[in-house]
Amino acid sequence: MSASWLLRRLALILYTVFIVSVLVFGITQALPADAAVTLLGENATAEALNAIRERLGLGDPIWWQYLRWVGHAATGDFGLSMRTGQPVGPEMLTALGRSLLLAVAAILVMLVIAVPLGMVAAVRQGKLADMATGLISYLGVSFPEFVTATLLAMLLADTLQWLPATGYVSPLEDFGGAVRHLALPVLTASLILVAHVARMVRSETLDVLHSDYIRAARLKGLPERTVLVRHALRNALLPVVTIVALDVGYLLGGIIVIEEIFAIPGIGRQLMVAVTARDLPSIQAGALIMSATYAVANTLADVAYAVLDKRIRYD
Amino acid sequence: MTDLLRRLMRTPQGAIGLILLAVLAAACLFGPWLAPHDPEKMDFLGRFRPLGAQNWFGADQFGRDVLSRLLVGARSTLPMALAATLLGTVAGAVVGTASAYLGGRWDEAIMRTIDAVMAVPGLLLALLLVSTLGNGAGNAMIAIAVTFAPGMARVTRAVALTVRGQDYVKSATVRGESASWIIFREMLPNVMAPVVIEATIRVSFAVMLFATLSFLGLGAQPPASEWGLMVAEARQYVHQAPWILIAPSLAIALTAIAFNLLGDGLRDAMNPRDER
Amino acid sequence: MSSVTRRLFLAGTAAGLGALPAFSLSGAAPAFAQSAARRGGVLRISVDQAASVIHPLRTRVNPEYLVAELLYSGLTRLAAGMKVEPDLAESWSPDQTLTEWTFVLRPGLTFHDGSPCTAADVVATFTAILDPKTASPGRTNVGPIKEVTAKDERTVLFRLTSPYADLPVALAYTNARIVPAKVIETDLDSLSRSAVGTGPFKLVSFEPDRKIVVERNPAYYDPARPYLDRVEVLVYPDRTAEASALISGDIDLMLGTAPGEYQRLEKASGVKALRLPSGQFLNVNMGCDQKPFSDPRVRKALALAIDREAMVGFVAGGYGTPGNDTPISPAYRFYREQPLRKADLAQAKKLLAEAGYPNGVDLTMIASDKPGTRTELAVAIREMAKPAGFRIQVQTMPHATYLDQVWKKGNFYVGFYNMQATADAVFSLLYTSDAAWNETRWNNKDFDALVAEARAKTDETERATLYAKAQQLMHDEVPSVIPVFFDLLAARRDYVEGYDLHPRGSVFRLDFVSLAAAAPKRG
Amino acid sequence: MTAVLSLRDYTLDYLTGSRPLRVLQDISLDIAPGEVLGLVGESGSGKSTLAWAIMRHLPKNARELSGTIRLGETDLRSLPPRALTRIRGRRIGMVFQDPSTALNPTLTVGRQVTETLVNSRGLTRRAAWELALELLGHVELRDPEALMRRYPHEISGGEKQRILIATAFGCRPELIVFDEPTTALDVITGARILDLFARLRAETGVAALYISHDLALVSRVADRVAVMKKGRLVEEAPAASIFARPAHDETRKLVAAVPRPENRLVHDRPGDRVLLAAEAVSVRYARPRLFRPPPPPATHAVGFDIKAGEILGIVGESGSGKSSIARALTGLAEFSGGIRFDGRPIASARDMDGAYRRAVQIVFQHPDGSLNPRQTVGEILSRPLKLFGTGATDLNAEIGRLLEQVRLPAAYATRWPHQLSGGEKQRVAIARAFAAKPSLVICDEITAPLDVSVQASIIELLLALRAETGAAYLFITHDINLIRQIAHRIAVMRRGELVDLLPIDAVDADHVHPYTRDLMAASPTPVG
Repeated sequence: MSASWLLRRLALILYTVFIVSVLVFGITQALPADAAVTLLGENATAEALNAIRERLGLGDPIWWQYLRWVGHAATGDFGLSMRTGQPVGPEMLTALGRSLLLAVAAILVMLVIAVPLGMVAAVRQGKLADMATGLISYLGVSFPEFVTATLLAMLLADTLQWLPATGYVSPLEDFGGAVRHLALPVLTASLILVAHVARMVRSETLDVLHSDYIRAARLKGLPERTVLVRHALRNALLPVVTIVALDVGYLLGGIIVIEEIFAIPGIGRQLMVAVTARDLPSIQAGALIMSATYAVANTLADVAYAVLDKRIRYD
Repeated sequence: MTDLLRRLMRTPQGAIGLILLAVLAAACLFGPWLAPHDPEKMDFLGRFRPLGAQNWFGADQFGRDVLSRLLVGARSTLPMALAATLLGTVAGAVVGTASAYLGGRWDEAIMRTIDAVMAVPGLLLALLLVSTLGNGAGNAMIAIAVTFAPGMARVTRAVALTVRGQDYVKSATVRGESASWIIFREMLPNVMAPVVIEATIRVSFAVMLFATLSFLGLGAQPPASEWGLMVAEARQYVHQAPWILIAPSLAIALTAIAFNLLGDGLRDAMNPRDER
Repeated sequence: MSSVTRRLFLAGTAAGLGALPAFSLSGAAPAFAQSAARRGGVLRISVDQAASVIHPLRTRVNPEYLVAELLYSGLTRLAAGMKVEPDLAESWSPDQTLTEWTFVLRPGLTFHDGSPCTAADVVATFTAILDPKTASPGRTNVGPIKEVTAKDERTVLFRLTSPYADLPVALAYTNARIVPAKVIETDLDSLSRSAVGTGPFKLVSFEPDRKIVVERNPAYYDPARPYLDRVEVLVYPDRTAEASALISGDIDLMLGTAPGEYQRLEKASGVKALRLPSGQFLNVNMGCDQKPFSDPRVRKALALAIDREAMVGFVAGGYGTPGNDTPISPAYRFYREQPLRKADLAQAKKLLAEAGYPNGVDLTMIASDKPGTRTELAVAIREMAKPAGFRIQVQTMPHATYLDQVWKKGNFYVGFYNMQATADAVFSLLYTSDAAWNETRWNNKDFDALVAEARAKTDETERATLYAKAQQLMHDEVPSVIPVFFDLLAARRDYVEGYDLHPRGSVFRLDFVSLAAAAPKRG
Repeated sequence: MTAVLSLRDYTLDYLTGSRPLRVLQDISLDIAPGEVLGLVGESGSGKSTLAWAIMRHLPKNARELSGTIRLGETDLRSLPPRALTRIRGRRIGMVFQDPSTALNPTLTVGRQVTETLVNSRGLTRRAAWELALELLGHVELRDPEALMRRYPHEISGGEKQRILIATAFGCRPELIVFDEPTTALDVITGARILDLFARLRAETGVAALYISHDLALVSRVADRVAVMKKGRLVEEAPAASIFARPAHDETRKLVAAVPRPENRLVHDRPGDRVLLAAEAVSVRYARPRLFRPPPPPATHAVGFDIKAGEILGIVGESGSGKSSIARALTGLAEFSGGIRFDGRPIASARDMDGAYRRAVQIVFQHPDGSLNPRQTVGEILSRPLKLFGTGATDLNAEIGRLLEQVRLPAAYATRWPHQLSGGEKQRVAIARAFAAKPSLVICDEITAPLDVSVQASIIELLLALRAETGAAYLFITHDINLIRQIAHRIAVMRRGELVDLLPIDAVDADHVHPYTRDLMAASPTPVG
């Protein structure tokens, strides 16, 4: 991994953010809602609307508005929310923090479940454990988050009353409460990932198990345990980094629904609220921050992979 | 084709997937005739009627028959998901193949841009697009297609790059064949198989995404019995009548499972040596 | 257990206006001032949507009204049964023509920042509300005010454009909250982020989508109140989860709930379910200036297609009252009883044919997604009106898009309104030609005249007759179909005392609420 | 003295789809201590399966019907998996075809070597490390200490194979199975590995089963040679006599197919007219990019000419740039420098007009890849006919004629590529090239993936076509013996540069480039 490779990756992140900014800005411009009307609400008069349009510079050419927005965004100023009047940037970053908490927890839970599951399935290919994992995978990837979320909430929160159904408690305020409140969303978020990652881990492990060097290791007379632990599992684990990185995008999408259902004021829910309220600055900032997060996560995964896997040379 | 079908039926995933799909297809084609009741007929006295002889899957908050709604709703769910996938796949396949064919800087520029677009989570992109286009099943379909296109372009390009490296494509280039002949006659037919498999699996994502959009109120419009919408509407009655929530949820999951199974079955059937 | 206390306010409102010529503080011992109320404690109250706007002049929805009510005061406020009671003003009196009203402020009022609240602040506030640039929803709802002036430190004079008997009630409007003049002069928008009021509580933190915290204002004009140390307003966008949270004791009180949850709350232990008939309604607005609804027969045909008793079941889960196509529910003082319109499909078909649509008519009805009952009403109407020849397509949209594109502009859509304090308030809000939100463009001169006349009268019987005529006119002409009134549904923990639902739907009076000894101790 | 390895009447089926497929039939063979048995056969003859059967590593669908496999006194077939693990490595070792896939990419070389030694010789880690250093030094690897700390991707294929061989010998087994250990390596590297094998074998006296498709090679390394065909052992003879007196038809066929340089197949001389001249052609694949140093060129300033009707051979190791020449000449790769064709200058792919494309045809290495699997043979052949408008009125007749020209039945026009064998596919590819009536056909390693007998028939076909059409060939290959049979001149490439361009009768002369000499020396000529 060379400095020039890192530079290139950074350039790619910048390019990604640029494309996303154009995309998001374009879409928000096309949204069927007048920013001024959204801001002032139903009681706006024509003169009030004009005043606000002038203040927001809505009459300027589109490209100029874009440049102004990007320029401000680069300094962390995403403008004021049309809904609440609060600065969007800090609001979205606070929300992102909550989402990341949820996402990281979900990924950790997922790894703890999915990796052993996938590996056992691969080692015991065709056996009962494999079939059970397969079934779990199919079920997992086939339930959209909103179904899993509602069913889980119905069962664990409403019927059994084990966990609170919604809400967010900061772990800094009340750790136990935070864990209890995060349990359902994390479970929901990790479920679809578990299914996906377990499948991938199984397939990767099978790839490794069928590889020539594993055959060679066996034919060298190494004990099966050594073959599995030292040679197979280690190598099968490496691609999990990439799989997880790819799933971050998936997770971020899912988080929108999960946060909406479990009322976690994370970035997904903020975006959802912003979209329904046509709060353009919030939509723009949220979408941009979310996408940049994904791009950064992907790059980090690549870096981690490069550090872990000696084969890969990035130059 | 029949050979493929036979091989498909021999894989357990393929067989189960096909059977499930046959049921779904029947619901799509004959749903309104199979439905025991008018799916929109309200019955004041039958509100929240539990599962039983009168309503096999119970009745909802308007006393409408849940089973009938599911059967008729298949039409507003499945074809939309299929169409969205098809649209996205075709668009993605053309872009991906072209990018692989063009190669060099063009390929680099196209793929980096596609990577960038894919940094926007699919659901978010669909959400923004539907918000812009306006709520509705048709717009949701377009949004899903747009959301799918970059991913499909990426998959297609990967396949197309391998195909492009094949000697028969080189041979055509050396012969001096035109770009369109090479893309459409030499490359695309060979790119299709893996793309079809990928697309099949993506139908299940489309079903889920479409349902999710409807669930969020952006997809199908009431009183359509689109399954995602049914789940959304049922959520507030979960304590009175859990079945009106569970039935469409399972229908969505079953459809997604069917396409996942079919995709895996196809993969196995097309690559018989791959033990996975 | 629900508490249906309909009779209470059918009788109730008379007192407020009955005492008309003058009203003084000495005569008003607050009904809820329990001597036994315990002081202290933290109340957690849940709301079903974000209180995004805390700017008191711009609040629009119930959670926002709640927060504004906690932080700010008006000149008057609504007590139970729509009675008006003093808030910052300790007394008021009109002149003989009902066009000039004098309000006297309590002595020694201060804002949260310690500065005094004087007549100048009142004048500045009402000037701001009436200024279109402020874009306050209160502009058209605080009465026909021409001019507000300060006579001295504590005396404010309201001059009206026309006689208006209901001014003290109108001044209790949700947006008529007094804010400091100096804030208005410098940066009125700053109230979107901070709060400087005279209300019983002071703002501690504001996270619109999650949690708003307020604490007792020690300088509140009534040293006894508020009883609570702190109030936490928590946002629960999911009704089911909200009810679960109340049942599990995570929250103490909820602003409102849905019928489905209400049944569950009724059965839950430690929970008291609250229910109150109200004038909150859903209406189907029809653009009376455009085809096909310009023909009253079409409107009437639609009205005749609807089974209102069933609609109460479908839309309100049974917790409501059938509507008779006027916004005046039995909860209003000038409600006039008349036979409920029965569904008559044959007659509906006939009217439609007479209007020139023998083969039916194709329509698109728009329903915003908030609250969900709008869509349910639309779907139910679609089905009910189908046999009469109405082929209705339902289109839902996000509330913001609806407000932008459909509200006040559309020809066929579902509206949703809280009960107003008076018949005049709701008529002049929605149905007179000069109504603030003249959604139907009905523009009926006879109706306008009836409402205007009633406004200038003080005689109860005369007003009752005029309002009865107005209701009859609406019932006959059907500018909008109003098939159902909702009961307000909510719930509280047993230990929450001094809280009852207010029919207005946007009045909460948490300064009278206290926690019993059984309440859990919270930091 | 008992045999190290002894098979008796060993029969094995693969269960495939409908009915079992017989893969090995009544195999009986013995390997004496210290003996090397060479096992040859074409692909699909079952020689690799036999190796797997001996190693007791058969796929799940294998069914052993009868017979015994004994290693010394041990009956391998009756051993449970745990006991087999103890046999493998300790008493029987194996060296694989492709050294790059036989090593775990994420573990250091040293770790993998010592791990094996610890396991099979019961040494301590430290002792195993010392032994590994010694073994690696013994197989002429420089700086074993550093090598041991590297990862497999950091060392060359030849080094890997040396390490694997050193390890296999270092375990001191009774028998080592070699499965085509030089096939994946370059000619010269392969030759050195063979030398190493011979030395180690002489030193240790271990018995070996040496599997290869190359009869010439096997006859040099083995004491005895066994020939397999369709799952049967058809002949077993001492290596010295098998070339001289092949008994079985299959053996005779194999012997006949082995190219011998002295057996020239082309006797004419080309004309003097220069058909194509390459002038300082350089090919550079990756373009310079942001933040990235430019890669070295694949070929560097290569110049040569081809005369009308000439067969020019280009030889060199993989990566020497020979295929890049073909890609440049066909416009598949961008190049600098110039090409003159029939006196006309061609500076880039854009200058290659219809006439040039018609005149210069290429046949690729892999017959599987060169035919579009979604087109029938007829469709494949019709394209050049349509494109180059040879004036044929009846397309179908012309396709039939082309097929017959490459000795295929005309009915093949309706077949799909997957219905043809490798040799048949290559014939179709050749027919496609000749459909354009070219004056130069570039043959890029076209015989490499084919069995020797098929290879011979393809060469025969090419020469016949040349006789018919007078086309010149640019014949790219790494098979020195083959090219010496047919080429008029030979160009030797190394690391992108042309080091020698010699008339065929000058390749053994003294003044050739040292690399050319190495290359010639590394090509095994059959004994006897």
